[in-house]
Amino acid sequence: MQSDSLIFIFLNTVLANNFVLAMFLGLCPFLGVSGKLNTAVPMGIATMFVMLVSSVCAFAINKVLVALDIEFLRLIAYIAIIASAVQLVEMGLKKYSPTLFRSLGIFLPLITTNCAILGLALFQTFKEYNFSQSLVYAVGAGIGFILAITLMAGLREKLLLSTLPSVTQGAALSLMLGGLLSLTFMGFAGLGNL
Amino acid sequence: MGIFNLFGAGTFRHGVHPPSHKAATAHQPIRRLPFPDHLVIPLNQHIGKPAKLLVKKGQEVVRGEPLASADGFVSVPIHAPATGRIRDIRLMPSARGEQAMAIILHVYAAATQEVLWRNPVDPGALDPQGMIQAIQDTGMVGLGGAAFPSHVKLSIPEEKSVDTLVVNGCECEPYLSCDHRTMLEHPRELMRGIRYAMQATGVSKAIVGVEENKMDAVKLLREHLHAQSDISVEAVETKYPQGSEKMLIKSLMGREVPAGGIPLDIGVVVNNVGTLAALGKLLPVGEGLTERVVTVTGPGVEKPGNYIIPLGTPIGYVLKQVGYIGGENEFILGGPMMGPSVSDMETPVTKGTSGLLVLNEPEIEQETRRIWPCIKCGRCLNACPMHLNPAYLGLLAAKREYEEMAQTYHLNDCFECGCCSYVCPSNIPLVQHFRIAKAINREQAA
Amino acid sequence: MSQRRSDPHITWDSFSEGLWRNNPVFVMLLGMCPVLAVTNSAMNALAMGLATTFVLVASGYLVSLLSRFIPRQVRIATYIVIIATFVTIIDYVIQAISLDLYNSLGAFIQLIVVNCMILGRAEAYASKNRPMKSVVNALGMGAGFTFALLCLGGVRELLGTGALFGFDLFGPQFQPWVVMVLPPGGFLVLGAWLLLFDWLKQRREQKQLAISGEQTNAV
Amino acid sequence: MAKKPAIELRTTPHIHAPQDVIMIMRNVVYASLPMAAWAVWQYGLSALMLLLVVVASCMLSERVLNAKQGNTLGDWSAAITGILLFLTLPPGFPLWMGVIAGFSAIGLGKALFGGLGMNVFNPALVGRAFVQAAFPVAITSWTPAFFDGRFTTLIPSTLTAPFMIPPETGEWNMQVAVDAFTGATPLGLQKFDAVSTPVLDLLTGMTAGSAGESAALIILVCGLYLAFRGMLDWRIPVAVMAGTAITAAVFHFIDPVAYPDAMFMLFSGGLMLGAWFMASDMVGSPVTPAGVIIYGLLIGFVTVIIRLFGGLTEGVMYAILLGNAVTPLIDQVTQPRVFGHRKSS
Amino acid sequence: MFAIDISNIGVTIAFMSVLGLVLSGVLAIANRKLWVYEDPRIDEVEELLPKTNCGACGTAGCRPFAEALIQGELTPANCTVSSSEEIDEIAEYLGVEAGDVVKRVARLACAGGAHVARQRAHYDGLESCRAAAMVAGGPKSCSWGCLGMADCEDVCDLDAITMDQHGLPVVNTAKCTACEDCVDICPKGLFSIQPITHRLWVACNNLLHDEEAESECEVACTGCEKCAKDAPDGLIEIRDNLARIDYSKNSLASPIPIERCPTGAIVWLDEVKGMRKGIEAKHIIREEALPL
Amino acid sequence: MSTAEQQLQVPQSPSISMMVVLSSIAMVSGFLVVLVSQLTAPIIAENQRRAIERALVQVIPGSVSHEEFLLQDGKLLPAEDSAAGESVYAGYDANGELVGIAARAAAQGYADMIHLLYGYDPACECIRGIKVLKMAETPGLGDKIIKDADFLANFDALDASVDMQQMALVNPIIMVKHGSKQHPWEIDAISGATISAKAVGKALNQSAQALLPQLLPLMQQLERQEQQP
Ligand SMILES: Cc1cc2nc3c(=O)[nH]c(=O)nc-3n(C[C@H](O)[C@H](O)[C@H](O)COP(=O)(O)O)c2cc1C
Ligand SMILES: Cc1cc2nc3c(=O)[nH]c(=O)nc-3n(C[C@H](O)[C@H](O)[C@H](O)COP(=O)(O)O)c2cc1C
Ligand SMILES: Cc1cc2nc3c(=O)[nH]c(=O)nc-3n(C[C@H](O)[C@H](O)[C@H](O)COP(=O)(O)O)c2cc1C
Ligand SMILES: Cc1cc2nc3c(=O)[nH]c(=O)nc-3n(C[C@H](O)[C@H](O)[C@H](O)CO)c2cc1C
Ligand code: SF4
Ligand code: SF4
Ligand code: SF4
Ligand code: SF4
Ligand code: FES
Repeated sequence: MQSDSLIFIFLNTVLANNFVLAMFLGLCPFLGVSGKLNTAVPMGIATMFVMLVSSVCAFAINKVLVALDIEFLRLIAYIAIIASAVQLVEMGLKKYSPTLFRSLGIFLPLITTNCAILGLALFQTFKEYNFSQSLVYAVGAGIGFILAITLMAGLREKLLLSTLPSVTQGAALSLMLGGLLSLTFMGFAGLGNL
Repeated sequence: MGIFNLFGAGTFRHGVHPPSHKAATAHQPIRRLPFPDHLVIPLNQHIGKPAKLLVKKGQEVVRGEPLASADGFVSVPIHAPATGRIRDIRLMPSARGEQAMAIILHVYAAATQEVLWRNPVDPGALDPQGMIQAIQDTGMVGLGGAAFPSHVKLSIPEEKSVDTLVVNGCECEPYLSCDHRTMLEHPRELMRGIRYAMQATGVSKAIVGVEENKMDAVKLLREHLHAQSDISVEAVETKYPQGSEKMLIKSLMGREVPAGGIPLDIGVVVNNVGTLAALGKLLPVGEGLTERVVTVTGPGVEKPGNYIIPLGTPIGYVLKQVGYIGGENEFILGGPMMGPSVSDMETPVTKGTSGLLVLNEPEIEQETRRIWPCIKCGRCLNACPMHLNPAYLGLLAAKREYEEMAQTYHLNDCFECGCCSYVCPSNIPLVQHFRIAKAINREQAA
Repeated sequence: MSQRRSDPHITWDSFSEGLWRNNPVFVMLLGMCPVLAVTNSAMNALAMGLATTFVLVASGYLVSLLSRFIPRQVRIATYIVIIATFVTIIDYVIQAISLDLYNSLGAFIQLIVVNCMILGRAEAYASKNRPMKSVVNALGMGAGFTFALLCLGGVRELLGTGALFGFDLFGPQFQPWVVMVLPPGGFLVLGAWLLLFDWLKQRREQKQLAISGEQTNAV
Repeated sequence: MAKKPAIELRTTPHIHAPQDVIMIMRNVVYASLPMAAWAVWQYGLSALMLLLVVVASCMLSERVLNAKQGNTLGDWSAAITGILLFLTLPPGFPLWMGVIAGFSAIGLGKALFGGLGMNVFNPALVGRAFVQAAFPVAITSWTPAFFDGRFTTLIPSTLTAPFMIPPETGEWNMQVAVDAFTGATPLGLQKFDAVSTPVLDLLTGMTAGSAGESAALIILVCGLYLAFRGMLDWRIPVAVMAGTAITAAVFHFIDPVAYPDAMFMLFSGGLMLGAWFMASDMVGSPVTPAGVIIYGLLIGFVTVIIRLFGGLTEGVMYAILLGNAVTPLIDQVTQPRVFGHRKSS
Repeated sequence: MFAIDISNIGVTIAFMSVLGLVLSGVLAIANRKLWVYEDPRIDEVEELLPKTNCGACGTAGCRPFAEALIQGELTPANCTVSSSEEIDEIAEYLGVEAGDVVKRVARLACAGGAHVARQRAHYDGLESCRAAAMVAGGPKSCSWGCLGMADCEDVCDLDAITMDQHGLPVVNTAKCTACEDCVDICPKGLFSIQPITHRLWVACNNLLHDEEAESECEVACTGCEKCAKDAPDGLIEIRDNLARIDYSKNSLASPIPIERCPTGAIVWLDEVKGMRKGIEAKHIIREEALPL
Repeated sequence: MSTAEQQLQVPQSPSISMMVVLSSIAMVSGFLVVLVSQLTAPIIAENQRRAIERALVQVIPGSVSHEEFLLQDGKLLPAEDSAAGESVYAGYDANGELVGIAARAAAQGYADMIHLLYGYDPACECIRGIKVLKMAETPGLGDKIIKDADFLANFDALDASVDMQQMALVNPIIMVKHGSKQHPWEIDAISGATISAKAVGKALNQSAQALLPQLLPLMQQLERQEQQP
């Protein structure tokens, strides 16, 4: 499989190089909002949505920056524009679709200041993806994030019913679970190489 | 007819196959136990409002005389099981645990079996309304164990229509054989009772469901039917809890009682064979329910068998009569799957008592096993006849998440059959958890 | 915003808060991504810690200085621009210092922008306190962050390669535990540190309970 | 203790099915012993030592880490973890790494979550996944079976000094191997060299591989014993095998040259062991009747995908761990339809 | 070498100012066009939060957390990032309710520990009073008494209840907040919430009388009426063989009625010395459980 | 609440001050960034040059100086023009003689792309050395492609001769199992890191197949260019 083919990019970002479990991006929501499935899943979906938005924004802005020969402003431009775009989407949602806002919108501010979004924008630029590759990359990263946070939430919900030792509650347990999930996802390493 | 009937005996999905242990009693004729010197007659032997007291301390009563009258529609009268004098009316331990009001009747040594008080009716001449009243006057309740007033069950509200009477002769509980013996020894009364019930409800069809391990009863009952009878006798698979009304209806007719509903909702009325046989016997002569057939059995009993026992007889007296082997014992009222165990020898036999089971040391030792954490083996899910998820219910119960149990996991559909606990390799007392959960939910709602 | 009532004086606590009591990594669990991503060697951890500290201090100072002039609606945007500026600066500086270091830190230098800790501190502390106090606090936070990164990086490098800061400690025959420098290692080592701290805390609490326990039974 | 009062009060039901946790676990130990014995017969003294060390490490870790719950060794589950973990390791695995594997299996996989029944991942596989990630070279160093003098000499890597790199076994392999031992597992041969191994060899263990994975026939017999005694849920291994076979068959149909057939997939690598003894660990598998089927099929599917398209030759372990991770979700979406309800809500 | 490229600087500055203008412009317009009413307190509370949006509180960020605080679903302490002073500040803003006038605590109406109350049977099953109570009322002879399996200790989130060596719960009045959890859980209904000033107390709930009661438990209330006779008018009444105190007349209460109680079922709860029994009360020194 | 009321409640945000503040801060930070970037640019470029230099010395044995060219549509251009194209480096010995050329190659490895630089010796028509520029392979396993001496020995003289039609290599560079190398165009894989090793081979083969046939006719240009300064 060609390493720049869309299907490879997709599988690779979902499984082998999962943003959360292999690349360490977006850990704050992964650890923080994975306590319950009914918050984790909307959170994942909202993240994927923001990823798409920021992927498109970043792609456009990068063209401008390169044209003006001011690539060193990339970071500032990306983050400022992504943050504003998300804030705009949030306000729009709040106004025009309160129900959607209640289920997804509340996660938006949390997502803006999260590495996965900016990381996605930066990596797609470093890897010099074209527009469709960038989109697939964003979708893959988003689905990978949903996968990771949903699995985590499922496990944590199940563990709510266990009698955990007193020291393994809270953050330590989440991290250990994250470690074991990450160990599991190592099985996908190199998927699509041969 | 459910599709299951295409393949041999009807059945339902899931359930368990505990060893039956019925051989010790199933082949012995029913015998009668003498009166004890005193009877303990609780006022609430049935589901519903306790009966209203009619007698006073010190009063003399004769066998069959009403001691208490029905207090409203969902209530039944209580008749004196023997001739004697009211010694006291006081709190006594009940099978359920709390102390309950009971009449202590001192039985005269000369008391005989003859029933001295009756109120005969002509069943043929009664309209359904009159029939219901007559049934209530007998004090009849479900003898299958729930002790629900039979007349309530048999009175069909205007807006409902019923097409089938299911007669429950399954007796799926291990050890018990009173229904089996009743079918074998009183088929005529049973048939008569079925007729009365059909008359009261107006149904056109009756099915007697009997487990396959009682084919002799099936054969005998079929002999009492004409070729084109509207009553049929069907064998169903031997499996616990086949006798539960929901399962039996599913097995015989393929219908499912809706959650939270009763058989009436799908046009069925279910009665136990013992109930109808007793009805067939009592109704024409106008007698009250004063005694019942009880299977007294278990490894702790010397002379296991089925006995006719006057209601109110303390179990201590019963055991003395049948002779029991001492040591460490467990006394169970009813079968081993659903019957409560009791600790007070004064606990009386009541209308709902179908058995008295005495387990002794070896069985107790064997059953007293360490409780392990749930290993998620899923056996309970594959046993639960209601298709619940006892594993998660149990885990939630341990965390006191009672509300979630009811809301997400349908706790209230559990009828406490005990299949889940029976199969659980971790010996988790699931049913006990569920009872607590239900009780607390009820209290919270109240 | 009338509730701004923090003590204007700089105290030891304004510095030490971040070191231990409110350690951004071990206690507040902030900025987890760089914490786990770059700590596969002690050197990376140190560099990352210092870079973050720089951004923390510089942006803290500026935010504290400017916060009075910034309207509420554009506050976050402004803070982000300020932070991003310093991050870009440190990014170029590291490239100028050592390309190897730059390459091993990857994009995570740039991702300092989104480290929740920096924005959080800007909002929660710098915007409410005097510039110098913010700087002291930011230094403390930065030191705590760096310390935590070193705790992780040290263990991971030591077990994962048998070396510390690149110095071979166990000889050439040492079998490295590759998992430690892989992603799961990051999660597991931080988890293990937290377990250790929780365990120590519980032991301490139990001891205290044992001391005060005698009086509790009086009705 | 005071003498027990003569009257006993217990709750319903007063009788129980005969199988309890200890009995089930004990039988799993019995069933896994033939496999362990076969591994020892194949690989000799080294395998025996590894078996003992891994089991001891698991039991010791269990005793120490679960001390709060009292002595939990009596439930045998730690012993099972040890034996199964041993069966997944290469026979010449250094003993010190075996100790680490056992410790991480119980520590990370079980005690962390509160002991028996509480864990979410299969402990033995957590142990193996940990050492696989920690010592990827040692865990893929295979040695030939049935080499001469296996009961008197040790595989050179077995006695590696603690924390040190094990010696290369390549040369030693050449010396002892009766016929040209390639040092590659059937899956490795298939994947990297497109050489396929006859199914008969797979069935009888005449191939390289982990200590216990290489004799599919013995595994099958032991697994069937447990299934017939009702000690394991037969639907899980059947579903795993079905998932594997179907997926493999589809790919084989698409391109018979590039992708091996279903038989090879079923009997190579750790699939049999995984399906019968590891996927079937009820603690990490769904409880619902529909759930176990989905779980099994998923494991089979992922195994084949990793084997065919992944960077690794073998995927059973990761597939089962993934299955464990997905279990809570499967459980949630496959709640049975409760009797008398129209549809599950 | 360090040549400065002026045009590049120009482009940069132009770009940045355009960026700044556009962003702030868009935000300003959006702020007008897309504005939706919200509880102003949310802003105020959010202002007090660290705004790290880290999600550690379990909500999706600081603003949802603020909303949850205002709705009372969560407490300020759920934010692990805020310092304790910050948490206090938020709590103060939200207005925590004023403390009770008279402290109320949970009291137990039974003193029948294993050393004085008889067991009728051996119970084997779930270690829980609720569970045991459902099996023929439990193994204890007295159908009203404490089963001692610590459901109350278990549900008390504040650790205010501990079981003593005879299997009776002891309430730590300092910790008890009168949350009624123990009242709700006890299957025998033995707990009630009482003002701490209620010091005269019947520590029994048994409705049997005389020897019947005493045969079940050495500290049972036998309904002998001595306390009722010694007490001021109407303070104590015997109903269904059990002494009942009328706390509406609490001002009349004194330790006098306990003095002649033969079993010590009625007690005086001293602030310092704890539970005190009368001089006539049988002195029980047994430590181990009563035999069957 | 009616729309009119809602309108009333819209806060009068200080739009002008918002814009002024944000853009002036943006301007200032833009200025800072551009300054730093311009100040560090030469240092960074120097760092990069030195890194490449070091790599080139390794992959073109015997070279002391280097020149960068861009290969575009079959033409060689000097590197200064920032036009797009493939970078090719020419290495010269002390006498200014061309001793080898170097180019980049990349392929997907176990974890991520492996980027490497390889040196081609026109004299022996073989690859003389490789240097991994960037990779994320597993330490201790995948990084054998850097450390394993046996593996690196493959590249002492790896045959890469171009066929007559100057269309492709005579023998594609292929990977064989460890210990079974027989021909000079084969690479002996690393056992335990087959995937990483294979990626190296794949990268070399792809790049050499594409580049060398184009480059060989232009060999003269490389030499001539050197003699000018
Ligand atoms: C509160 C209550 C109300 C009931 N109402 C009716 C009723 O109106 N008609 C009826 O036929 N059965 C009624 N039943 C009886 C049930 O359908 C059922 O037969 C009884 O609970 C005993 O069931 P079991 O013996 O299967 O446990 C009622 C039961 C209860 C507990
Ligand atoms: C688990 C379970 C098992 C039961 N088994 C029997 C049984 O074996 N025989 C029987 O007559 N009733 C059995 N019942 C009671 C029936 O559901 C039903 O209430 C009864 O047949 C109604 O008849 P009755 O009102 O005349 O007693 C069982 C109930 C439950 C919940
Ligand atoms: C944690 C881990 C890391 C791995 N890293 C690499 C790697 O960096 N490069 C590689 O080629 N294979 C890597 N592998 C793959 C295995 O070693 C694989 O079996 C091997 O590449 C192919 O087997 P063989 O070379 O022994 O035939 C890794 C495996 C694991 C479990
Ligand atoms: C059928 C069966 C399979 C088992 N498989 C495993 C296994 O693969 N790994 C393991 O650690 N324990 C296994 N166990 C033992 C036990 O269930 C396991 O240690 C639990 O996960 C501990 O909570 C198995 C037990 C049974 C009954
Ligand atoms: S007791 Fe309840 S949950 Fe258990 S098997 Fe019976 S119906 Fe199902
Ligand atoms: S049978 Fe017992 S151990 Fe098995 S799943 Fe059900 S509750 Fe858990
Ligand atoms: S007071 Fe009630 S809940 Fe507490 S131990 Fe006694 S019986 Fe149990
Ligand atoms: S008699 Fe009174 S004090 Fe004794 S156990 Fe019963 S309720 Fe408690
Ligand atoms: S640091 Fe990465 S999401 Fe917070």
